[in-house]
Amino acid sequence: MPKQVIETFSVEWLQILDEDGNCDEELRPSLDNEQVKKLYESMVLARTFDDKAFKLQREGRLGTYASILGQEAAQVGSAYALRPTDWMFPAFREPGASFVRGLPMRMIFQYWAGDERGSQIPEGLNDFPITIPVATQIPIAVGVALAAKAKGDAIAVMAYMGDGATSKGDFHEGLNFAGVFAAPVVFVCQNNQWAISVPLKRQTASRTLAQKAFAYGFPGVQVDGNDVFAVYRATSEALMRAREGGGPTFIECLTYRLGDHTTADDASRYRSPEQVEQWKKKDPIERLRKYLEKGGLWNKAYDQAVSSQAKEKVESAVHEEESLPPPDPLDMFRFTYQDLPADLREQMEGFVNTNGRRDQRE
Amino acid sequence: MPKQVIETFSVEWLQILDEDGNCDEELRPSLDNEQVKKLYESMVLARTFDDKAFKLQREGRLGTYASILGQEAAQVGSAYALRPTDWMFPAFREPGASFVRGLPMRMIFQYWAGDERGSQIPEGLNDFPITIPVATQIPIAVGVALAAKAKGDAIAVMAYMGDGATSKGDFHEGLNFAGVFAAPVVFVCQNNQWAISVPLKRQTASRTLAQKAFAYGFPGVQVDGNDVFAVYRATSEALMRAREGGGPTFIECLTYRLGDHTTADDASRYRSPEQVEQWKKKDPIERLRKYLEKGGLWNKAYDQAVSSQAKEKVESAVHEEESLPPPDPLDMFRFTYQDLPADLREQMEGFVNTNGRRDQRE
Amino acid sequence: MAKLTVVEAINLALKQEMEKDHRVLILGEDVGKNGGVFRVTQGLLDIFGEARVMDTPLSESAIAGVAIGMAIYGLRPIAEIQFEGFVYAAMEQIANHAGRIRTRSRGRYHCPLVVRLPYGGGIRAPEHHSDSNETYFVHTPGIKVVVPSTPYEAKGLLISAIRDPDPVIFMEPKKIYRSLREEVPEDEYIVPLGEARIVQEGTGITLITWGAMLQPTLQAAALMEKNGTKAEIIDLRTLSPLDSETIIASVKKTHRAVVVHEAPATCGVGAEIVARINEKALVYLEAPVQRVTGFDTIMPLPKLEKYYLPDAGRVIEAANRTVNF
Amino acid sequence: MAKLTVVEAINLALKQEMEKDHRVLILGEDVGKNGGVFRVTQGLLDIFGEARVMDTPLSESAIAGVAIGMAIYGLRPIAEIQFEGFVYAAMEQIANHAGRIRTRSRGRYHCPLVVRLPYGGGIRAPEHHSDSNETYFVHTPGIKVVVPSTPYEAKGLLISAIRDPDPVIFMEPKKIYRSLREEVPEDEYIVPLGEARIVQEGTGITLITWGAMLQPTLQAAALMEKNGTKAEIIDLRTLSPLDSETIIASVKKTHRAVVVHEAPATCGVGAEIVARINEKALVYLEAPVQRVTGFDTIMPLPKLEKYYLPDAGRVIEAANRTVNF
Ligand SMILES: Cc1ncc(C[n+]2csc(CCOP(=O)(O)OP(=O)(O)O)c2C)c(N)n1
Ligand SMILES: Cc1ncc(C[n+]2csc(CCOP(=O)(O)OP(=O)(O)O)c2C)c(N)n1
Ligand SMILES: [Mg+2]
Ligand SMILES: [Mg+2]
Repeated sequence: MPKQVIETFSVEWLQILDEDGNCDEELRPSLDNEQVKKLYESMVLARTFDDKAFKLQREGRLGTYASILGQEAAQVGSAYALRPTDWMFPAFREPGASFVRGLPMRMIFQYWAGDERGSQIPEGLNDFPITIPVATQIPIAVGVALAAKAKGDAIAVMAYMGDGATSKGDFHEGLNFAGVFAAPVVFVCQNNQWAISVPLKRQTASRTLAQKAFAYGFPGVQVDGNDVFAVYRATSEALMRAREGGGPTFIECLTYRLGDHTTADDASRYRSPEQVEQWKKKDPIERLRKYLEKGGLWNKAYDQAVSSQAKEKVESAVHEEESLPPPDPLDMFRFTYQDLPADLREQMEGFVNTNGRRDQRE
Repeated sequence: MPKQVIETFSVEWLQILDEDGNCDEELRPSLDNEQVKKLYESMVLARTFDDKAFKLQREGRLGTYASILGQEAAQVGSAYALRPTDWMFPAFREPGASFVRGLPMRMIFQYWAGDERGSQIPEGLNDFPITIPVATQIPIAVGVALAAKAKGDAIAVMAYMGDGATSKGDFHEGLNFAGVFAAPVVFVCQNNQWAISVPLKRQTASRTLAQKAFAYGFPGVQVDGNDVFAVYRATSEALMRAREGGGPTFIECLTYRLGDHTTADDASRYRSPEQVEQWKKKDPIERLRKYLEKGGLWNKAYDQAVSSQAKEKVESAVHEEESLPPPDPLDMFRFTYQDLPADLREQMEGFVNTNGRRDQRE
Repeated sequence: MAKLTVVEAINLALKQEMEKDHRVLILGEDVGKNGGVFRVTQGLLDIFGEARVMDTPLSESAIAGVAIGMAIYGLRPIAEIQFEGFVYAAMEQIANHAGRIRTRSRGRYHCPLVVRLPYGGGIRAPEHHSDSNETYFVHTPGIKVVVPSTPYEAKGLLISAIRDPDPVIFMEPKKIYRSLREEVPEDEYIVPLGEARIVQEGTGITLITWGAMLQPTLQAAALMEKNGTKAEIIDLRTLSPLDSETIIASVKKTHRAVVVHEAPATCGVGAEIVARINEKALVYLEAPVQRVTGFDTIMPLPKLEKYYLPDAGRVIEAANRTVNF
Repeated sequence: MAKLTVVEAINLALKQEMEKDHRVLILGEDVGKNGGVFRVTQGLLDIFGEARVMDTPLSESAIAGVAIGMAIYGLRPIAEIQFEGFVYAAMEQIANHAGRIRTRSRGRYHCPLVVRLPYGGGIRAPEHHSDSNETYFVHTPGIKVVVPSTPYEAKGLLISAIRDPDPVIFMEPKKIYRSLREEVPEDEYIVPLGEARIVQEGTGITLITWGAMLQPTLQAAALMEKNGTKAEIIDLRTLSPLDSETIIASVKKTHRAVVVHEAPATCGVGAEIVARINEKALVYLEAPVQRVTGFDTIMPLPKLEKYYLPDAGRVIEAANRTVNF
C-alpha cells in the first residue's frame, strides 16, 4: 500500500444555548428548573465575588487577584457536573468552580490575601489547592485518578487549565500518561484566548486546542465555553465515561478573559477594546438569563433576590476573612514535615528568640 | 451552530519500495543510479559499523553501544536528503545518519569508548553531538532553526528522536514552539516500537505518532521506515519546504529495533522472538538489494566490493581510534568555561599536584 | 542470613514492603518486565502484577507528578528515575509540589512518596549517567534525602523511606550496586532516617561521607591506621535532615575533619557540613576542615572519570593537610 | 546622568546592547507588547521588532532550549523566565545542555546565553514568586550566576553577562526593582564578572551579601557604626565563579564575618562562603562565621514573608554573636 490515508480525526463543536438565549432542546441536558436556576445563581455569585475581589484589591485589602469575568459558565457548568466523591484540581482562575464544589468563599479571599490557610481545603472536600505553576497540576490530577482506579473507587477527577497551559511539558506528559493508563480524568481547558499578554495564535499553531487530544489517543471536543448547558453536557458525559472506565476526555471551553490577567496587569497595553466588546456580547450570564426569562423563570424580583443574596454571601465571606487572627509565623516550620527535624527545630527556636526580643522592642 | 464538525485531519502512510523490492515508480524519488547505489552502500557501511561496534563492546574495547540494526534506511534515507549547510541533531542511535553527513567514523567509536573528543564535531560539519537525555535536543534544534531563519540563512534543521522521545515534555514544547514560529525544521522520529523494554502501546495511546503533529498545526506523515525511498522522499520534500519558509514537518519512520536496546540490555527478557523474526523479513538493506538486482545494478562482485570496502573503512576507523593518545585529564578543566576562573584554576592546580605525586608513586 | 548486594537488598525491601502494605506500588521506565535497567525491581512484576509495578512512558516529570497524586490519594508510590541525569525534568514537580503540599495546604494533604534515584560515577557509564546531584534536593525544603552505603543500610533505610510520611529522595550509589556483599537479615528491620552512623570510632580525625564514597574512605582509614592515626568514620545516611549532632560530637573529640563526596565542591553538601562545624565546633578545630570532592566541572566520560572521583589517595592527602596544618 | 531604578537600568542595558550588536535578541513570556510583567523590556518591541523581541508560548523548558540553540548558532539570546519559581522546568536544559556543551564538544560549540531570572521575596507576590534559588545554578558547573545589587551594578553587570561567551543566569532582585534610584551613566560601561565589590571598607567585621540583601545589610552596618563597629561590606555580584580572594582578604583583616542571603540556609551559597573562609582563613577567625538566611522551610505567602526574610535586626544579632563569642 503505497500512499494512503490510515487515520482520520475530526473536531466537534458543541453549542446548546446561543447568544440570544435560544436553546437547542434536543441537546439540552436534562436539568430541572431548580437546577437551571442553581446554575444561574452560581454564575451570579461567581461574578459578585469577582467584582468584590477586584475592589478589595484596589483598596489594598487583597493581594494580586485573577479575575474570572466572562468565564463563569465554563467554571460553573463543569463543576456542577462533579459529584462530591470526585476530585477537582483548579488552576488559579477557578473560584467559580470552587464555590460550586463547596469551598468556603472566605478561603479564596484568604489565599489571595497571602495566607496559606486559604489552601487548607476542608476535610471531606476533595479539591486540590490552587496551583500557580502553570500545568503542573495536570500530572498530579492524573496520579489521583490512577490511584482511585487502582483502589477501585468509581470516581473521576477534573483538572482545569488555561490555554497557555497547553504549551507546557507537563500538559503533554500528563495527558499522554492519562491516555496510556486510561485514567478516569476529564481535562477542562478554559481557552480564554490569552495567557497574560500572549494571544492564542502565539501560544500554538493548532487551530483548536481540542485537537491536541488526538496526540494522546482520546477524545477532544470544543464547546462554547460561554454556554453553561454545553459545558455541563460535555463535562458530565465525560465524567460519566471516566467513572465507568472509559478513560480521559479533553474539553476545550472556548471563552474569553474580559478583564485584565490579574490586578497586577493592564490589558489595554496589548489588546484592542473592540475584541473585548465583541465578547461582552456573548456574556454567559446574560444568555442564561434570557433563556430563563423566555421560560418564565426570571423576573425582576427574582433577579433582585439572587443578586442581594450573592452580595450578602460575599460580604459575609469578606467579613469572615478579615476578622481572622493573623496566621502564626511558627506555621512556617510546623508544616514542612510531619515531625520537625532537629536542625529545623533549632532554626525555629532561633526564630522564636529573635522574634520574641523584637516583639518586646516594638 | 449547535453540534458540528469544525476540523478534520488525516494521517497518510507512504511506502514506495515494498518488502520484495518492488517499487512504485510514480512515487520513486528522482535519484540516478549512482545515488541509489550510494544509498545502498551507506546502509551496508552502517550495518558493518554496527556489527563491529557490537563486537568491540563484547571484547571490552568499547563501552555501552546502541545498535542500529534494522534502522539503516530511516537514518541513511533521511540524512541523504540534507545539504551540507543544513544542520543535523542526532539522538543517540543515528551513526548511520552521521556517516552520511561526513562525521569521521572514528569519532563515534571514541564517543562510545568514553572520550569526549568523540563529540568534538569537526569545523564545517553542522552536526550536534549525540544527545543522551531523551528529547532534549529538540528545543535546541528548533533554536538553531529559528536563529538561521532570523539571519536569513536558507537552511533547514533535521532533528532525530525515538518513539520514546514523543512522551517527553521537551518533545511537546519543542514542536509547539516550532509550529508557532514556523521554524525551518524537520522532525524525524524513528519509531522502532521500543523504548528499552517499553513497547509503543505503553508509550502512548495514539495509534500513530504522526498524528501528534496535528497538535502543533503542521503536517505529520507516517512512512515505511525500512523503505529508503519513502524516507528520502518524505524528508527531502519536508526539508525543501522548510528551507523555503513553509515551516516544520513531523515524519514518523515506522521501523523496528532488531537488536537489544544497547549492549547493556537483553531484549529477550521482555519481547518475543517471533516479533523480531517478522521484522527481519522487512530488512531495509535486503529490500533495496532486490530492487537493485531487478534493475541489473547488483551482482555478487558488486556485493563483495561494497562489503569489503565497508569493512576496510570500519577497520581503519577502529585502528585510528585505538591509536589515539588518551585524553588529557586537564581537558576536564579547560573546557568548562572559555576562561578558567580563579577558583577552578586552583582546583586544577591541586589536581596537577596530587596527580603528579601519584604518577611518581606509580 | 544471606549475603546480598545493594541491588538485592533493595529488591528485598521493595518486595517485603509491597507484601506488607498493599498501598505500596512502583512506577518508572522499564521497572516491569525488564526488572529495571539495574534489575532492582526484578521479579516484582510477576508477584504483584501490572497494577503495582507500572512501566511508564518516558516521562520523568509525569512520573514524579503522577506519583505525587497517588501519594496524596493515599497510596505509597515508589517512583524510579532511571539515572540521576534525568531527574532535572522532574525538579519542578519535586520542588514545587512534593516538597510543598504539606506546608501549602497546612497539613490537609501530604506526600508519602519515595523517588529512587541511582546516582554517581565509577561504573564507566555513558554521558549524564554518573552525576551526584544530591545538593539540589538537600537544598529544597520539605523533602528528605537518603543515601545508603551498604546492602544492610540499603534495606533498612529504604523501608524507613517508604514508611515516612514525607517525600524522600532515595539515592542509590551505582558504584556499589553489586560490588559489595553483606549479611542482610531476611526479617524486617529499619534504619531510622535522620541518624548518622559511626562506622568506626577513632580519635585522630573525623572522616565524614556517604554512599559509594564510604569505600575509598574506609581504604584511606585503613592506610592511616597503619601510620598511627585512628580515624572516626561517619556515614551520614540521611543528607536531609542532616544529623549535625553526631558530626559535631565527633569533631569535638578529634579536632580534625575531612568530608568526602563525589559532587562538585561548590555548594555541595560538604560545604554545609563545614558550615555547621564552623558554627558549633570552631574552637575545637586544630585545622581547617578539608573537602575531598568532585571538581566544579562536568563529570567526565569514562576515560577520565577516575581523575574526577575522590579516592583513598586524595582522602589521605586531605587528612595529612589537617595534621600538618 | 539620570537617576534610574534597577528596572530602568536593565532596560537601558538591553536597549544599548541590542543597538550595538544585532545578534542580541530577547525571548520570553510577555516580553513583547506587554514589555514584561515588570516592564523590564518595555519599549524594546517598538524599536527592534518581533524578530528580536519574541513573545513565546508558555514553555520554560523550550524557552531555555531554543535560546541554547540560538546561542550555538551564533546569536546572543537573552531569555526571560518570568519568575524564579518557574525555572525548575528549565533546569534540564540549563544543567544538561547550556552548562555542558562547551565541555562535551571540547570547544566546538559554546553557549553565550543570558537567562534573566527575577527572584526573591519582599514584594507581597503570589505563591512561587518569592524564592531565591541561586544555589541550584551555583552548584551547576559550566554556568555563571550574577546578581546585581543596585541600578548601576545592574547595567554594568548585564552588559558583561551579554558579552560573556558562556551561559549566565542573571538573577534580578525583585525587591529592589523600583525601590532604589541611582545615577546610571548613559554611556557604556561594564562591571566585570567574577569580581566582588567592597561597598564599604571597615575593620570590625565583614558582612558578605548580594542582591536585595545588600539593603538590610547596609542598614545593619549603619546601626553598628553608631555603636562603634565599622563593618566591611562585600557585595559579591557574581556567585559563580565566586571571588574568594576578596572575601578571604577581608576576613583576614576583620577576623569576623556574617553572610546574609534570602535562600534557605542548608547548602545555600552562605555555606560555600563559610567553607572557603574555613579553608583559607581559619586561623584568622575570632568567632564562627554567622549565616543570616531564609529558613529551611517553604518561603511563605505574603502575610508571613517578613518573618522569613533576613532584616537588619537579624544581621546585627548575628554580628553581635561574633563579637560576644
Ligand atoms: C510555569 C509558569 N510559567 C509562568 C507563569 C506566570 N503566569 C501566570 S499565569 C500565566 C498565563 C497563563 O495563561 P493560561 O494558561 O491561558 O491561563 P489564564 O491566565 O488565561 O487563566 C503566566 C505566564 C506561571 N504561573 N507558571
Ligand atoms: C530523559 C531520559 N530518560 C531516560 C533515559 C534512559 N533511556 C535511554 S534510551 C531510553 C529509551 C529511548 O527510547 P526511544 O526514544 O524510543 O529511542 P530508541 O532507544 O528506541 O532509539 C531510555 C529510557 C534517557 N536517556 N533520557
Ligand atoms: Mg488563558
Ligand atoms: Mg524506540
